Amino acid sequence: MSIKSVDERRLREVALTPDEYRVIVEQLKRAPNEVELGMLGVLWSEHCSYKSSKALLRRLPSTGPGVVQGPGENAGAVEIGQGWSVVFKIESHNHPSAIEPYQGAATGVGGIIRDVIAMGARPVALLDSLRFGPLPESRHHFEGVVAGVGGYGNCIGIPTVGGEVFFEDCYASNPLVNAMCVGLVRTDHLMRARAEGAGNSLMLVGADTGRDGIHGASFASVELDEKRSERRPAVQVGNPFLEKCLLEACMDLSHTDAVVAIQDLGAAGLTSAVAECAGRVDGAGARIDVSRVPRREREMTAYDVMLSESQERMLVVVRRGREREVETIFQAWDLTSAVIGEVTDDGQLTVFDGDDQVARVPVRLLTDGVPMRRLVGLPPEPPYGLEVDALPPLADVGATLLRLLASPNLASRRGVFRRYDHMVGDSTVVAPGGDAAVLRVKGTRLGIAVTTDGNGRYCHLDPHLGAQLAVAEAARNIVATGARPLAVTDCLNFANPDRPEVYWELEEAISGLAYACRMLEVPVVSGNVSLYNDSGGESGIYPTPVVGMVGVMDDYGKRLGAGLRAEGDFVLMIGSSHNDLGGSEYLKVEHGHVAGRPPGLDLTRERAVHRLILSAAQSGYLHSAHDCAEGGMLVALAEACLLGGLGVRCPAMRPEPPLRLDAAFFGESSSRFIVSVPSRAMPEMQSLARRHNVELSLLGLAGGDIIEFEGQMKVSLSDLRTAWESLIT
Amino acid sequence: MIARVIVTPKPVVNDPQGLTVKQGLGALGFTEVTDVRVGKYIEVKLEDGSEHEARRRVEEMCRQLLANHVIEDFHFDLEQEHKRR
Amino acid sequence: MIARVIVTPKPVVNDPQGLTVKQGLGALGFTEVTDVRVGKYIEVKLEDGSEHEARRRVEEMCRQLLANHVIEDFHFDLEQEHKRR
Amino acid sequence: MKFGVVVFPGTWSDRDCGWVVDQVLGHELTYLWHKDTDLGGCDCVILPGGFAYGDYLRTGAIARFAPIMEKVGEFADRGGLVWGICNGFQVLCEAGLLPGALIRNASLEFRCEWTNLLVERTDLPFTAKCGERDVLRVPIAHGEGSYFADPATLSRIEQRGQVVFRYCDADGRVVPSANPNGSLHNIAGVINTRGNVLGMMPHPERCSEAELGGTDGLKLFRSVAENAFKVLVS
Ligand SMILES: Nc1ncnc2c1ncn2[C@@H]1O[C@H](COP(=O)(O)OP(=O)(O)O)[C@@H](O)[C@H]1O
Ligand SMILES: [Mg+2]
Repeated sequence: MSIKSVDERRLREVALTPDEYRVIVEQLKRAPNEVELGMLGVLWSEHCSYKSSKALLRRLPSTGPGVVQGPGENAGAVEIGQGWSVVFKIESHNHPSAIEPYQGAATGVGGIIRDVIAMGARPVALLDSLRFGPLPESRHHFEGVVAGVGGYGNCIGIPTVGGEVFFEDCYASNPLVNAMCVGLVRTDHLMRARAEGAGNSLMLVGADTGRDGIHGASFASVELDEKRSERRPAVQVGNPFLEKCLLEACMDLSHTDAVVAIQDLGAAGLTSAVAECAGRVDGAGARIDVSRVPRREREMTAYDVMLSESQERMLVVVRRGREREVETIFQAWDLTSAVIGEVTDDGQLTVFDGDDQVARVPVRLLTDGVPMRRLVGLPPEPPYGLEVDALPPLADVGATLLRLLASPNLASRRGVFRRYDHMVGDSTVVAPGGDAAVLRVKGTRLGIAVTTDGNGRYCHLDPHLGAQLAVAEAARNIVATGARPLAVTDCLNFANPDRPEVYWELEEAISGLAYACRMLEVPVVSGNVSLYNDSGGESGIYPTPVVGMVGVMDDYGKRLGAGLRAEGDFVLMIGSSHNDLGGSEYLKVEHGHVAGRPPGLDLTRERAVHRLILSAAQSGYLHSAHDCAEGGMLVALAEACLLGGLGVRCPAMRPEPPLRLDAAFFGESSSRFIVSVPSRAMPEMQSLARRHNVELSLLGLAGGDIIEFEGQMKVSLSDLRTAWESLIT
Repeated sequence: MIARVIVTPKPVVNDPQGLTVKQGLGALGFTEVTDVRVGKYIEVKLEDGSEHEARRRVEEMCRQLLANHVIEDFHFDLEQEHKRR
Repeated sequence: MIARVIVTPKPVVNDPQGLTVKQGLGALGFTEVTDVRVGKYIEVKLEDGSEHEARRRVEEMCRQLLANHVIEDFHFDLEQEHKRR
Repeated sequence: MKFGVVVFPGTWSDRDCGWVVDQVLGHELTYLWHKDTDLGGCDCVILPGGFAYGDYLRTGAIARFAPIMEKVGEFADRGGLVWGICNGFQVLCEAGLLPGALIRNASLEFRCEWTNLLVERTDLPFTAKCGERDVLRVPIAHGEGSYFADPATLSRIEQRGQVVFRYCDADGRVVPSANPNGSLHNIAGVINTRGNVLGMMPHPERCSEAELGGTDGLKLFRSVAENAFKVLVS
């Protein structure tokens, strides 16, 4: 059988290369038929197979003391104590959101929720990490995505408690929409999507199947081209109401022992759900009959049904003979369920359409057969350097602060998160607006802190360091609430890896993530890769690894907020500042450059600072804590004031050379926090800092309604607030 | 001049709202209902002018703002003066 | 049989959506637009039967479910077979 | 005192309300499934927040026809306490148990944030524990919470004192800037003429514990728990 027997156009349609086709023919010892070709095409797509990135992902640490489920399942799981585990994962929905912002974002949220449900966990929180081109041009995308995230999350009743929004030129044609879901489960109820037990039934539950998003997965793996419109039917309309019913029914289900496993249907629909479930069990196979799949549309072919990406569906592996029980549970929620096949032990995925066999492919060929792509990485020309000494000195501190606070990347996100129900569930004990959000675990004193972070600009300037900084920043956000960083989920958003400089960025970023996660002892338990974010013939997005992190605290009564709390408190800076202006928001906003090296990072020092903050929080010395991130110390200080509704009065800032004044105020040095301490706790705080060998300096005293650095700046909170809330329309 | 624009989900696109309304009608005893699709109705009043020109403009409005051509179809009527059917 | 139901906000009810659409159209240069109201369009397919009976039933559906008389008006057309305008 | 919390498909504040009744107040709790046809002997029925039936078509439009609603209507007619919160308020208006309707927020956006409520009636079983013209801090979370009634209805409910809560500023001033959704007369909650059916858009169950940012909502739950008899004997 030669390659000539298949039309090259057809191969392109299913996104397979001639080489891959050759492997298929070799393995099957025959040419695949149409249905088989379609099935292999989607599962061998980058999106499903990770053929360009899998080798690199192995570098990430994925084990640790608390890890009960690492990568490989629908979501990762980590024990948090008292019999509870937290389950979480992040996923991209970049390409669909580029085409239809509302529905793309909405179905992204719907998809990640199902991953958590499949683990038997109840979803308790959502986060959204977003990147757009600059405003105002990107307003349509920005508004649509935010409305879509809210539209789904608000309706289904899971609080959206965190995320990020960045605006940068490189995302103009390639907006990024990453959604993260966090769930809770009793550790002994954790489920795994394994098709165990030949003879057990496969049931499809939830929405009817339509011709939605056929080839969506392969579509996510190619560059968006000019002919977008031809692929437009790939956009799907989500039904959060149906998913809410599905969620509750699955929760009811996970309390029975009639069920062996639950698997969500995501990209590549039924094909991937069945193959993945079977693929997780040695020797397992499945036999399904597409004529038993409930349809939304008439005249659907076996091909359509196998590749449909209709939302809000789940595959349930049911113990033989217990199908009725499952049906009853779904009926109670007015949901359809249908037995569509059974688990076998022949290692084959066999598909029937009524009496006709329409496909038979070894499960292993589907899930692990794709040849890994060996790409080459070549470092690009290093981004032009930054002559810090050539920068003009800081002219007007107050005016600069106002401009920074009003800049789209630093302005308050209240206009975003007030459109999200972030309170439903009665568990949000630290609301969005500060650093990480904190949710209590009802019935215990445990609190979990959640955040997403990633700075594409840093990664563009130095992907290895930038990725480390993302992990460190996420950890800092967790620590700022008084929680211990626990584990990570990551979403790797990159341009076309076939370009050597992009592949190099990917390699570097993954190494950086791996290194930082090892050093901070936060294993990566789940994640997602989104490549080919470079439509429109531009150079593509900055390398943008996004880190989702979860932390835990034993007593949420000791949680900290970012805002100042009491008049007269000492406002301190923890950590030390350097001339870290490279890649800073200050450099971009005030000088129009994206240049230089990102802030240096010493992860041993970073850890020492975390230990200090956590032990001070534990001892009750702190009234608030906020990390210094984009915008540097003065922006962090202003945020702490605005969030707390309290000003601060400081002596003039006199940095010791070679530290520059602009860097002291607006540099983005790592490993720093702004904390407030009641005066009585100051001596203890100071000795604690000495013990941890961490620099502590007094910035000023909390109180009043202005921020003042004597003789250098004096701005009222209300002026600052007006600037900060500029994004709210 | 008044344009009555009707925007409907494309036939192949999932219409959760229509589905739910259909079930709702069924539950109320309207079992003769075989399908429901829910769309938008937009009444646009325009300064008077030529019908030909108005048609062109409204078509343009639909394309640019009123309908989301990724998932929706539209059509419209024009009427010279406002009278309710 | 197909019923095309149009539900519109009563004139006394604020229609912020209509206002926003109007502003949006204005911003896009459609300055000839003097007013916009946004309502719903609901297409209900029915098993075939007498038109008289269908009219009665659809009227009933509107009263009971499809429109809320506190805030909305409705009217509808019936058509024997499905043909798109 | 036994509370019944109604669960429609798409309801999500059921567990939050249940949590307050059960864990915070320590009163008896039962969940009422939308397909149920009795109220399980409860003394107060809560219709909680959510998107019943996705809020498709109109908020509360389909939910009002659920089998349980017939019983809720009968219960209300007998003087039983019915408390609609957020989506529950929308359902009660659709069902005609309360006057008016809730339409899209003027901003056209969903809003989740804290609001201040001026309490205008303290003679009700729902508000007996509030002081005269108390200002309560209670969060909202809705996209369609703008209260509307035609002019005649509006003046009637104002005359009869059926407005229980109004959005106000922190000092209790009922001003437009304190109105989060464009409600007529800043209305956040209304009662029926008999005084036993309350609808409100804000979420008292989200502010019944200090760790959630406030406890003003608990005043309302306490009021019901301790004053239900007032209505039942009337
Ligand atoms: N897209 C979003 N959705 C929800 N919350 C968001 C979003 N973007 C930002 N936030 C919230 O706003 C606050 C500030 O965000 P950000 O400046 O990115 O914080 P940080 O720099 O501490 O990571 C955080 O609480 C964050 O979770
Ligand atoms: Mg932070």
